[in-house]
Amino acid sequence: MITSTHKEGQCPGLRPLSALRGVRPRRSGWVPIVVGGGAALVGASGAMLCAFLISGVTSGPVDWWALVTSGVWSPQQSLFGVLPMIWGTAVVSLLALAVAVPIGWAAALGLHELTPARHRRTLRMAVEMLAAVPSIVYGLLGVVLLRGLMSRLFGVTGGDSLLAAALVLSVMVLPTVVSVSVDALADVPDSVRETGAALGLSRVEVIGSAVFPQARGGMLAGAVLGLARALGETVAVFLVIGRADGPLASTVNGLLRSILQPGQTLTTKLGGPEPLLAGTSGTHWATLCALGAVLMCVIAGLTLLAQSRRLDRRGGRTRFPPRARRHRGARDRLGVASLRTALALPILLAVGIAVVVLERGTPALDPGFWATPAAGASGGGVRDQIIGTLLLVATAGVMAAAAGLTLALLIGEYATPRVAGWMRTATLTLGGIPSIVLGLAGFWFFGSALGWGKSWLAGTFLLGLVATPIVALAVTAQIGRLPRERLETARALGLRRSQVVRSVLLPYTRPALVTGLLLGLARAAGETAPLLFAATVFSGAGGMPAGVVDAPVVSLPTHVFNLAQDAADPAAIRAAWGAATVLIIIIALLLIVSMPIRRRLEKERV
Amino acid sequence: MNAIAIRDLTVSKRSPKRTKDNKGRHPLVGPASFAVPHGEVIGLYGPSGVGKSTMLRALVGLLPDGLDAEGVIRVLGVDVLRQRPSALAELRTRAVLVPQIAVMFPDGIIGNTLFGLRHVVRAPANQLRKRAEEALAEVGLWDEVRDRLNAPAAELSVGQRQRLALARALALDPEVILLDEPTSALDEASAAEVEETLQSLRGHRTLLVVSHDIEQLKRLCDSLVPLHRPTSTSN
Amino acid sequence: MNAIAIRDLTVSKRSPKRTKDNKGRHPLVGPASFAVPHGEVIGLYGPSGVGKSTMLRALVGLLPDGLDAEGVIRVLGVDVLRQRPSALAELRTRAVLVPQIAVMFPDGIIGNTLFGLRHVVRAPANQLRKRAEEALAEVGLWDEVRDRLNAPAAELSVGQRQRLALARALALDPEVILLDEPTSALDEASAAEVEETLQSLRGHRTLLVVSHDIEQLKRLCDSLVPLHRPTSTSN
Amino acid sequence: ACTGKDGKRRNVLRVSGSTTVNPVAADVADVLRSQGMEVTIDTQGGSAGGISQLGAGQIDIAMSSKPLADADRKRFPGINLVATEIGRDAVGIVVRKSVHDSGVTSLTRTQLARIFEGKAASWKEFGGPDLPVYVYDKEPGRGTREVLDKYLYEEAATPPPVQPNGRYAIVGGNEETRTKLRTTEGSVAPLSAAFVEGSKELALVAVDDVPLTPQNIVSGKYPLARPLFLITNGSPQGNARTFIDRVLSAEGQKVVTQHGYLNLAQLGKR
Ligand SMILES: Nc1ncnc2c1ncn2[C@@H]1O[C@H](COP(=O)(O)OP(=O)(O)OP(=O)(O)O)[C@@H](O)[C@H]1O
Ligand SMILES: Nc1ncnc2c1ncn2[C@@H]1O[C@H](COP(=O)(O)OP(=O)(O)OP(=O)(O)O)[C@@H](O)[C@H]1O
Ligand SMILES: [Mg+2]
Ligand SMILES: [Mg+2]
Repeated sequence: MITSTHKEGQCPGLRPLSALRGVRPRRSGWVPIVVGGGAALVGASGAMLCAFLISGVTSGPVDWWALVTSGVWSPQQSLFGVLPMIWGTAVVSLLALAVAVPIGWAAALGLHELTPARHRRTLRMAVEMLAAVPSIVYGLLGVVLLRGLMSRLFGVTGGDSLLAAALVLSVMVLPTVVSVSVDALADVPDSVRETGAALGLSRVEVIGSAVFPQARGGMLAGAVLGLARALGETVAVFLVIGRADGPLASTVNGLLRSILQPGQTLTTKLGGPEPLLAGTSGTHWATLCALGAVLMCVIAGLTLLAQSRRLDRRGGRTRFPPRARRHRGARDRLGVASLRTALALPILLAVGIAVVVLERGTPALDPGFWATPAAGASGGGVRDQIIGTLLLVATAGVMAAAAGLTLALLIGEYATPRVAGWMRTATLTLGGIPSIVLGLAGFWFFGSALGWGKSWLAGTFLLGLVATPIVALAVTAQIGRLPRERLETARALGLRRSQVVRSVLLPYTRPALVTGLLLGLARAAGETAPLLFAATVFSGAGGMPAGVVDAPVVSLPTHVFNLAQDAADPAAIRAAWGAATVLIIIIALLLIVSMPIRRRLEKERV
Repeated sequence: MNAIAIRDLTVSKRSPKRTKDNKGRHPLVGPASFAVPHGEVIGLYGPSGVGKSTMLRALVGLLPDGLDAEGVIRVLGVDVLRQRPSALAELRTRAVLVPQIAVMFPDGIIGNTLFGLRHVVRAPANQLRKRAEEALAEVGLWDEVRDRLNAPAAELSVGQRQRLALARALALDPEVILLDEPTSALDEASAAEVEETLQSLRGHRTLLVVSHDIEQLKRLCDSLVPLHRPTSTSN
Repeated sequence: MNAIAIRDLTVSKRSPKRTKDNKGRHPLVGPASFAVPHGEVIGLYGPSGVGKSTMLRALVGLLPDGLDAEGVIRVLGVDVLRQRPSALAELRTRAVLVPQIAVMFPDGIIGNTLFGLRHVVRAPANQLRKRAEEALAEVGLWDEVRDRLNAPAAELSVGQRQRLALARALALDPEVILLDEPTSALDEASAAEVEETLQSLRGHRTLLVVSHDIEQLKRLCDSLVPLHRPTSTSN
Repeated sequence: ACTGKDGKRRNVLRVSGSTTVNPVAADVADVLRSQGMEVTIDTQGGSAGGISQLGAGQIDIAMSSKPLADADRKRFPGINLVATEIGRDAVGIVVRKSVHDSGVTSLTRTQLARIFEGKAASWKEFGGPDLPVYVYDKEPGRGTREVLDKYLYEEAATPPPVQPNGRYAIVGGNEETRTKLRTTEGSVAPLSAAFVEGSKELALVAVDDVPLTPQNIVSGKYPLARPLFLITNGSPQGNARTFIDRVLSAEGQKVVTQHGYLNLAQLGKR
């Protein structure tokens, strides 16, 4: 009605474009170059790890058959059987997932589907705070709080048990599951919810039948990332699992009972003292490297299983179609209530942990503690440690963002489906490798092969390697959810592949990139093992390194680790909690600062 | 009694900046008042972007985040703007909206047709399936899909999806059906078939049809309601 | 010379089970042969689900995974079925498809209108923007969106989105435009405006229009091409 | 001390190893740093790790809480390991106060062997309450563990593998050990004596009727004492010399006692 007059008045029709047409702009040619560079970096890291393990395994005779069939591990008697460790690994990580995945999924659903948009971000941040707590603190909390509970509830003497380790791990895995799942849910278009609800489905029915099937792929990715996290964790498991070797029980009953007894996982075996006692050649060392190889195989196997089409069907038929039930209203209210409860759980945990940590970490409340350098064994503050940690985390963040993104683009866009499948498995395996192995490999590579001393750069590299798979997998999962029509429309408008990547794929994956980076860096910031071996010292170095390849730094997580290990006097323990609290506060600040950025990124995703 | 009654309904956008309006709101639709008696077919029309779809969403309490409705909406005796979510879900089994864009769930063609049915209607599986197949036939889709009932519904053409969306709503046999451009993607023959089916509901079901095809509305409806742009917007 | 020439084009579905057909294929579209001379407007019609959209996709090399085209397709002299992906991307800047469903990118209204322009045309930002605004006016959307150019495009009504999708294609000023139901979500007035714009392109741009509105096609087109279901399918 | 291949390496003294020695070294290093010396202290891998790194030439001084074994020397044939004792730490056998008060005040070598091999079921066996024995053993490589093994098995080969019975767990650091002892009924563990002081729940038992007292350690009657060493490659030179001299000086020795260890004077070595 009004438009036509307007058209005549101001816009005299569309002129031919010939006047404007020139060379095509913005080839986005840097995209393939960057992807290539990232691929090279990731490939080099993989090669380093493999070279380390292969050179280790071949440095002495390994009896592979006995390794995977025998139940007795005793280096003194040259008996090397890893069955009990494999059992421990399986029990601990699967139990952890069995607890964390249902709760995490339910919490994610409660968070994204039942919470008004304006509260979502705050609640999500509260859950992600759980990721900010460094492993050593989880371990100490487990020692202090969980063991007593275990011994009272199950009559486990001491409370050290596979079950305790699984519970600690499940809390550590929870934020990963929740965060990645929330991203997946955010990608389900609102029209799906609307259509479901318009057909008379109740809230839980909409969630269960309309939303969940579409988010399932991404939520599974969250679970798989959680699995990698569980498999790779060392320090926290260390402190509550008991770490006693023992022959494998032969009866079902015995196996079940072993869950309530101390045990050992592949990771704790590798992270324990043995690698240092074994030297760097001979049967013992070779067998330990073989253990690393076995662990990688276990992870790869679990990954393949989790990726199998059976679990991750993106379309197709629902196998057990739901049936109409009686009392749909009551069921709906019950379902909503339980989802909300599941959401409350991680948030209460986060609050509880914050209270416990703050209570013990009183030194952290003193500004002087933040601003003065450490003195002697346990005096002074943690100024240099803060600077060192920030340096390491920032540089590792840059590396993980670049490498993770390129890896994700390779998997999600450039590789053929078959290659992509293998690359995804490799990435997950990298993510599940215990950081201790990364530390040893880094120590071997930078220290022995390159002849560097301890160096912050090596630390950056190794921490980056810890965070890279998390970023890569979060982003890959999101690329997989990109609506096909969007790609088609972009292509129909004449965009080149690199331009499609630059303008459709990259913007779409930004939320996952941020989530992956936050989760990855939160984990990297709490990581001790790679730093202890390759990058930090207890004292005598500043926060800012004095050089590049031969300049160690000090860092908060390793500081906490050292203080908590053997400190004789109460001052050291106080300092340890103080430093841990500082670390948690820093990561919390990081999360809070990232909130507005995320808000912007997520608003753009519709 | 009226199946649908609307008084002074306005839908407005919550403005985050609290500028435009005295209440920090920006009106999108209305104010509108009309009623649909039981068993009648009413047509709603107006230019693109005037707020027809938004209005239908408001009627069954499905406004997207950020939009608020004010006024009075009564559908089948239920005061929509003052209901708990579970009561609204209950209402939506009796007053079904067929949205303008037909969304397919990641499921087969038959699975999609059964989608609402199997949640809402308690009956043996084979009866439900029979009903779904009949509904597909009613909208003229049966012949096109009978030999690939388990193929992913996402592969259907746009017009096929539109008919499927209609079929799964009809299968529920609701008292009120809100149709948002039910034949916009259909050729004449298919549209005629759909119209015939809708005609057959006249008298015992209440229909509110949004369409830009005035001729079609004239054929189908007992009376027509025009929708106008809210007066306070800039244009 | 012809802008578009198709000979014996069939699109078939790769069957994973290798049953239906001798080659494990299941024909969906065709065989079809027709040509569109430079500067003409041709209409393509056929019942819902016959394969019109699939055909348009095939023309610019955008068939979804699992579908294969056979025969000969030449668009602007390019042999589409035997081209490297980069050459196809180049072709698609000159022969633009406007898909049946208007997809909005997570960006503002103006950002969406600029989407193709920004990537395909090198010119100062303000010139591009001016052009995008003109294109919005051309499809009759300018007045509705001028005061919220940076609002998310996803909030637009279905008809508004459809016009935006047309505008961003027109802004590229391509030699060939493939239109899939360009006015299916529009009321009469808006549709008339769009038709007028399309009319103005006659003579110097080549148009292939798919529509279920035969009257519209008769108004717009120099000649019409019917599309039939492949003979070998069961129905 | 260390000159790298490029010659540009800074003159940094690198110290690493046992966490038991670490507090002493850290305090001394702090003083030296204020005098302009560059020292880094690190505790990667405990005593064994320190010796490995020294052997690999990655550090200048290894901190160790166990004497050098022949095996160590054999592992690094090209290196002349020289250990300087700086003090001594006593390893206590720590049990719960309740167990101690109800009669378990002393354990013999055979009794300890039974306990740490996981063969003892109940404290009744040792004159205590009818409470299961829960063993926290130190992980291999820890100085504490080696002192105990050496006492139980002397130089004779290796300890037999533990009978798994669900009442045996491995611990790492001293703090971890103390916390676990405090919270586990019927537990027993070897632990640095310094850690037991001031703990209401824990008590030390005598070994072969010799209680853990400074006199008994000095006289050598108490069997479970371990010397604390700083180990260098060849006799200490340059910065390493300065560092070790500082630890051996009067102020340095005061630091040793501050951290709960016996210094050389108390041991009668001065
Ligand atoms: N979530 C939203 N936020 C802001 N504005 C919205 C939102 N949803 C719709 N609008 C605006 O409200 C107006 C009405 O939209 P609606 O989809 O109801 O139009 P319609 O009458 O159905 O149009 P059409 O015939 O094109 O489908 C449009 O201008 C649209 O841009
Ligand atoms: N990816 C696919 N896999 C299998 N079948 C498909 C696929 N895409 C389309 N089809 C089928 O091909 C046929 C033609 O679809 P198309 O979308 O081209 O129809 P259309 O003529 O555009 O119909 P409408 O007018 O309804 O839009 C339909 O039967 C459809 O189900
Ligand atoms: Mg609409
Ligand atoms: Mg179509």
